[in-house]
Amino acid sequence: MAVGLEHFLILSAVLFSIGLYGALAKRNAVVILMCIEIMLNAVNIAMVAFSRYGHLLTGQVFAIFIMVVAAAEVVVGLALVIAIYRSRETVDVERIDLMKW
Amino acid sequence: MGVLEQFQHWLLGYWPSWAAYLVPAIVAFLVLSSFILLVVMAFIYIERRGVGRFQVRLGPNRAGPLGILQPVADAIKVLVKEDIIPSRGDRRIHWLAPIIAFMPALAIFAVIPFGPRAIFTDINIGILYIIAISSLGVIGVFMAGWASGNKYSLVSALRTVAQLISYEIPLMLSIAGVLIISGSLSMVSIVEAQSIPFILLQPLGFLIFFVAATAELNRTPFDLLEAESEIVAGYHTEYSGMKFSLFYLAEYTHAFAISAIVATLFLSGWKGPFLPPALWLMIKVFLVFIVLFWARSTLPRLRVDQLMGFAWKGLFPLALLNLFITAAEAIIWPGFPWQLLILNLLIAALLIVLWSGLFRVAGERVSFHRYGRGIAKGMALTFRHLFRRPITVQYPEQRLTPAPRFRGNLLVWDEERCNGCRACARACPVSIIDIETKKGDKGLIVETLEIDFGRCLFCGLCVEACPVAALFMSRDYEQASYFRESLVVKKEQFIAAEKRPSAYAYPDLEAEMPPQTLLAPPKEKG
Amino acid sequence: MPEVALAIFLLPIFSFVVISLIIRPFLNKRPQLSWYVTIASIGASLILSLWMLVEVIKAPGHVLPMPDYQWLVIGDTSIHLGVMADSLAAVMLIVVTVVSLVVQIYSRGYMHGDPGYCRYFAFMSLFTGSMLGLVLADNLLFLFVFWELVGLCSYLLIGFWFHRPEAARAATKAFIVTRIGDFGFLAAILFLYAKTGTFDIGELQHLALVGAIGGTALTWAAIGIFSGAVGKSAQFPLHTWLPDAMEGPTPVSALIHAATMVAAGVFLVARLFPMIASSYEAIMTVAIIGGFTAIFAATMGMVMNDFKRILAYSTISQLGYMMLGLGVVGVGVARGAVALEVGLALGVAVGIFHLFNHAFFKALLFFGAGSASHATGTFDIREMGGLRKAMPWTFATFLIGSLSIVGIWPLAGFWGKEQILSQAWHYAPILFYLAMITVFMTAFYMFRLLFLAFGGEYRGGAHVSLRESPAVMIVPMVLLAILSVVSGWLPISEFLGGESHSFFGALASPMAWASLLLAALGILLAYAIYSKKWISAESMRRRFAPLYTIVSRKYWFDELYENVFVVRILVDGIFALFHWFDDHIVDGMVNGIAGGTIAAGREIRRLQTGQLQAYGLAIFIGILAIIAFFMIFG
Amino acid sequence: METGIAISFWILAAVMVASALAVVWLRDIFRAALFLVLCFFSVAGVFVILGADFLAAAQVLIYVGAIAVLIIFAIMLTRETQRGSPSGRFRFIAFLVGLLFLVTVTLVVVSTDWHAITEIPAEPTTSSLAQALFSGESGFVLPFEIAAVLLLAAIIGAIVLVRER
Repeated sequence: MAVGLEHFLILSAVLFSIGLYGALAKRNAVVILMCIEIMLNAVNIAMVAFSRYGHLLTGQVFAIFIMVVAAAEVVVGLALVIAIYRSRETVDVERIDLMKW
Repeated sequence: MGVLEQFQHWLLGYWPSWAAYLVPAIVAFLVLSSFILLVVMAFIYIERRGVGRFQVRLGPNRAGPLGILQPVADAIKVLVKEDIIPSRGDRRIHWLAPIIAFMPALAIFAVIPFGPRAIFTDINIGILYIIAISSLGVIGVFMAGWASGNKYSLVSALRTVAQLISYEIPLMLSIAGVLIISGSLSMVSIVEAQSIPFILLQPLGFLIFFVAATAELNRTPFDLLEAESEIVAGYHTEYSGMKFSLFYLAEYTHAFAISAIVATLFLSGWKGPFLPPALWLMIKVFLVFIVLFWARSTLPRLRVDQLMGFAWKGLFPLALLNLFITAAEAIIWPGFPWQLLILNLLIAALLIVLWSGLFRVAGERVSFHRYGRGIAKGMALTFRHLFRRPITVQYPEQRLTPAPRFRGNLLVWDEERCNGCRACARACPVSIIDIETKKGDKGLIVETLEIDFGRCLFCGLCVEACPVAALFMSRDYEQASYFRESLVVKKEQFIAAEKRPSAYAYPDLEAEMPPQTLLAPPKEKG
Repeated sequence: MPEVALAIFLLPIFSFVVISLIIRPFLNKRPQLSWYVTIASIGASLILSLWMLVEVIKAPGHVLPMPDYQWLVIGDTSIHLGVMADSLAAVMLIVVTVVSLVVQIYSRGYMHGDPGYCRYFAFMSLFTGSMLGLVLADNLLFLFVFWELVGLCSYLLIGFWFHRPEAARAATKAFIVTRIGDFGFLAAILFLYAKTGTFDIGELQHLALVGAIGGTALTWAAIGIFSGAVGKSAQFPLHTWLPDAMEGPTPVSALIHAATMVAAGVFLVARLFPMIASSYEAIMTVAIIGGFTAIFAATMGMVMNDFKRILAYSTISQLGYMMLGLGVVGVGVARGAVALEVGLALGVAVGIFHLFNHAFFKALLFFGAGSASHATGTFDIREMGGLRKAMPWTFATFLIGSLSIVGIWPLAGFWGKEQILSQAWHYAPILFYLAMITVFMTAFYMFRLLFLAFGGEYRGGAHVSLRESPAVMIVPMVLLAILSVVSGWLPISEFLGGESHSFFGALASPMAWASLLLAALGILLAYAIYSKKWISAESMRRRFAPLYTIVSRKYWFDELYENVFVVRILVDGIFALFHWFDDHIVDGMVNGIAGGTIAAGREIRRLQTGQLQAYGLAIFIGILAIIAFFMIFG
Repeated sequence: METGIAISFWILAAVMVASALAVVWLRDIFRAALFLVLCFFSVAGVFVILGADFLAAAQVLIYVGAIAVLIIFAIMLTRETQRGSPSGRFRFIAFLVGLLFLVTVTLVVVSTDWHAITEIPAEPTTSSLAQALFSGESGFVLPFEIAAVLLLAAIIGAIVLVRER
C-alpha cells in the first residue's frame, strides 16, 4: 500500500490529538510542556508533508520557524516552571491558580 | 555515493528491497564495530603507555610484549566482573543507558571518509548529522545518572550535561567557519576543498574546536564528571562489568570519532602523499589523539564555575568573532588565497591575547601572559618528559633504595645488644611494645617481645630511647596482611627477619648507606 | 531689520535658557558666570534699543515698517505675529533696558553670596526678555503671552526667598490679584476677536476710530482691557498686592514693582489709547480710577513705617497719576474738546513721559532703600535714622530722587507732573484738585521718610556698624540720580507727539508755582514734625485717631477681600455649592458605575478559575464549535 | 523503494504514536521524557522519508539535543518525581475534546481532495532551503531575523526568571 499525503496528515492529527489530550489532562507542568512539544512536532510533520507533496519548500521553512519558536517556548516555559517551583514548591497546575481573581 | 549505497545497489539486483536495506546495515555495523574495537584498544594502549611516558613512569608493560595485551586483559577482567544494579535505581534505564551512550559515537563513523571513495554513506548534510547525532550521547549520560539512584551520579550527570551543552555552541560555531570556506556540509567535499589544510586557514577555529571537543569528550582538563575527589566516579559510579565496559568503550569511540572529525575538518582528512588515504587518515587521527592525552597529562582540572565561564565568556565570543571574520573574508577574498594564512594567524594570535585580557572567570581576570605561558610551559615540560628515562622501576625485580633515614615498617632488633631495660616500652606513646624479662647470668634476658604494628605510629621514640643501640627502624616497606593478628610481631620473627636497618637516629650509619633511587636517579647524580 | 528687533527681546530669553540649562546645573560652582551672561545680553539689548530709537526718530511718522510672520493657521483664521516699532515702543525699550541694566549691575552687590544667585539672574533675564517682548508686541495675543510671562516672573521673584512664609504668601497674593485683572483682559481680547476676527493692535485701533466697533461693546472691551491694566498697575481696587510684593529682593522691587512691570498697565492703556479713548465711559473710568488711586495711595503712604511699603504706595500713587494723565486727555478727546489726532498723541505723551521719568527716580529711590537696609539690616524706618552721616552717597542720591518725585523744578519729576496737572485742569477740574492734594501728600510722605531714615540720630541696635554700600551699588545709584535730574529735559514728550516745554518757560505758569508751593508746604510740614519736632507726631496721631486708624489699616481692604469676598462669597457660597455637587452628583455617578462594575465582576470572575487547562479546554471547545459551525452551515 | 518507504512509515508511525501515548500515559516523568525523545527521533525519521534531510538533522539537533535535554533538566530540578505525573480533573472532557478533534481533522483530511504530487522531489534540500530562506525577492530574511531576536529575548527572559536573588 502506497503511502500518500493523507497518511502523514492523519499521523500528524493523531499525534496532535495525543498531545492535546496530554496538555489538557496532565497536572505536572513539565509534562504539559512535553505534550505541547508533541503538538508542535505534529504540526511540523504536516508542514513537511505538504512541502513534500506540494513541491514547495515553504512548508519546510515554516517547520524551521516552528522549531525556533518551540525552542524559545520551551526555554521560557521551563524557566517559568522552575521559578514557580522555587517559590511554591509545586509544579501542579491545579495548585498554581494564585492569579485567579 | 558511499560504500553502503554501492553495496545496497549491488544487492538490490538479487534480493528483495527490505533485505537489501537491512543486510548492508548489519554488515556495516559489524565491520565498523570490530574496526572500532581494534582502534579503541590501540588507543587505550597508546594512551596508558603515553601518559606514563609524559609523567616519567613506565605505564602498563606486563601483559604481553611491552604490555601490548593490557587492553585485552582489562577487557576480560571487566567483562567477567559481577554486574551490579542498585536496588534504588531504575533497572531498565540502567540497562539501556550505556547502549544509548555508545550508539551515537558509533553512528558518527557512518559519514567519516577514510578515503576518496571509502565512506559508508556520503550524505550531503554530513557534518550536521555528526553534530545532531553526537548530541544524543547526553541522553545516555542522563539516563545513567538517573537510573543509578545515587546522588553523586545524578550530580555528575547534571554537570556533564551542562558542560556538554555549553561547549556544543562554540564547537558548532567554529565548524561554521570551515563550512563557509568549503561551502558544503558534506564531509567528502570538505576534505576535497582542503588544498590548504583548514588548520592553517582557520587557526582560531581549530583551537576553539579542539578545546571544545576536548570538553565534549570530558577529557582533562574538562573531566569534571569524574572528579573523583568530589563525586566518586561520576555518572558511572554504579556501573560494573559489561555495562561499565560499554561506557568505557563509548568514551574511547567518541575520542576516536572526534579525532577523526578534527583530522577531516582541519587536517585535510585522507589527503597526503605516497601512503594510502586510509593510512593517512589514521596517522592524523593518532596524532590528534596523542595531542589530546598530552594535554590530559599536563593540565589540571578546571573548577565547575571556571568551566562554564570559560565556555560562555571565552570560547563563545571568540567563536562568534571567528565566524564574522571568516564571513567577511569570504566576501572580500572569495577564493581564500594562501596570503590569508598569515592574516588569519595574526588575527588568531591577536584575538586570543586581547580577549583573554577582557573577561573574568570566577572573579579572576584571565591573563594570557599568565595562563597562556603557563600552559605552554607545562606542555613543553611534559613533552620533554617524553624523552626522559622513567623514574619508576620494575618493582618486584628492581627495588627502590629508600632515603637513608627512611622509617620503614618492622623494627630491626639486635638480640645480643638488648639488655632488657624496657626503655623502649616506656617511651612508646601508644604502648604497643610488650616486653618481659627474667634474670639471666649477665643481666636480664628478654623472654617475650611483642609489638603490634597495626597501631604503630612510626614515631621512632623507641629507637631514640634505646640506650644500647639494639633497636633500629627498618628500610622495608612491603609488609601487608589481611589479618590483624599477623601484624603483631613476636620475638622469633624479629630474630628471623632480614636485618636492613635504617639510618634513622643513627647518624654514623648514614655514611655507609647507598643513595636514594626514587626521584634522583643515579645517572643525573653522577 | 525685523531680526534685530526680535533679537532685542530674544537675547535676554536666550540668557535665561543658558543660565537655567547650562550654568545652574553644570557650573553652579561659578555663579558669577550667570551675572556676566545677563549683563552681556541686556547690554546688547540696550545697544540694539538705542539703535532702534535712532532709526525710529529718522523714520517718517516715527514708525518703522516691520514685516509680520504667520504663526499658526486655524481653519480660515491665521494668526500673525509681528513687532511694532513706533515711538512708544522705542521709548519703552529704552526705559526697560536702561533700568534693567542698572538694576542688574546693582544686583551683583545686593545679591552677593545668595544661594539662589543663578536662579535670580535667570528669572531677571526672563523678566527682561518678556517685558521687552511685551513692549514690542503688535498683537494682543502675543502681548498677552508676554503679559502673563512678566506676571509669572513677578510671582517667582516676589517669592524668591520662598522659605519665608510672608514671601510665599505675598507671591501668591500678587499672582491671584493680578489674575483677576487679567481675566478681564483675556475676556476683552476674546470678545474683541469674536467681534472683529483679529488680534492685531493697529487694526483694532483703526476699527475703533472709524467706528466699526463702538457703543457698549467697545466700552466693555475697553473696560476689560483696563481691568488688566488695573491689576498689573495696582490701581484701586486691585492695589493690595503691590505693598506686599515688597517681600522680594529690593532690586526686584526697583525693576519690576516700580519701574517696568507695574508700568505695563499704563503702557497697555497707552498702546490701546485710541481704542479706549473712543469710549467716553471707559476713558472716564480710567481718569477717575487714576485720580482716585493717586490720592488714595498717598494717604496710606503717609502713615506707613516700612521703607519699601512707603515707596510702594508712592508707586501706586504715581501710577495713578499716569492713568490720570492718560485719562484726562482721553476725556478731552472723547468730549471733542481737542482734535482727535493731536489728542491721541498728546494723551500717550503725557502718560508715558511721566512713566519715563518715574522709572528712573523710583528705581533710584528703591536703590536707596536697598542700600539703607543693606547697612541697617531692616526696612523699618523707626529703627533707622542718622544715615546721612554714615552713607553720604546714598543720602545724596536719595535726596535727588525725593526732590524729583515731589516735582521740584528742574528735576525730572517736575515736567511730567506739570503736564498731567495742566491737562487735568483743562478737562477735569475735580480730578485736578485731587491731584494737587496728592502733590502735597507726596511731598509730605517722601520727606517724612527722608527725615526719619536719614536725619537725626541712629535708633537701631548698637551692634550694627553703619557703612556705605560697595561701589557696585553706589555707581548705579549715581547713574540713576543723574538720569533723575536730566531725563525730564529730554524731548521725549515731543517725540511722542505731545507738547514741548521750555526749561524756564515752565515757571511762567501759575499752576507750576501752585504745585511747587504745595510741595514746599508738604516738605515743611514733614520738617516740622519729623526733623525739628515742633509738632509732636504722637499728638497729631491722637488728634486724628479715627482717620489714622482707617489709613494705617489700609482702609481694611485686605480684610474686606479676605473675609468678605474669599470666605463669605467664594468659600461659603460658590465653593460650597460646587462641593455639594461634587459630593453627590459627580461622586454618586462615579461610585455608581464603579459599584456596578464591581458587582458585575464579582459574578463574572467565577469563570476565571486560574487554571491553565480550563482555559485551554475552552479554547479548543471554541475551535471545535467554529469548525462545527462551518461544517453545518458553511 | 516505494515498499521500503511504506515499511519505514508504518514502523515509524507505530513507534511515534506508541511513544507519544507513553508520554501521556506514564506516571514516571523521567521515563515519559525518554519516550518523548523516542517520539522526536521517530519524527526525524518521518522527515527523512519525506525527503527533508536538513530538517531531520535539525529535528534531532534541536528537539533531542536541546529541548529534550532541557526538559530532563527541568525534571531533575523540580524533583517532582515522587508525585509523578497524575491526570487532572479534566481528563474525561480532555479526552473527549481530543477525540473530537481527531475525528474532525480526519474527516477533513479524508474528504478534501489534495492535489498531491507524488513523484519524489530533488533530494538534497539544504541549499534549496537556504535559497528559499535567504533569496532576495521571496525570502524569509526578516522573519529569520525576528526569530533570532525572539530566541535572544527568550534566553534573556529565561536567565532573568531563574536567576537566584
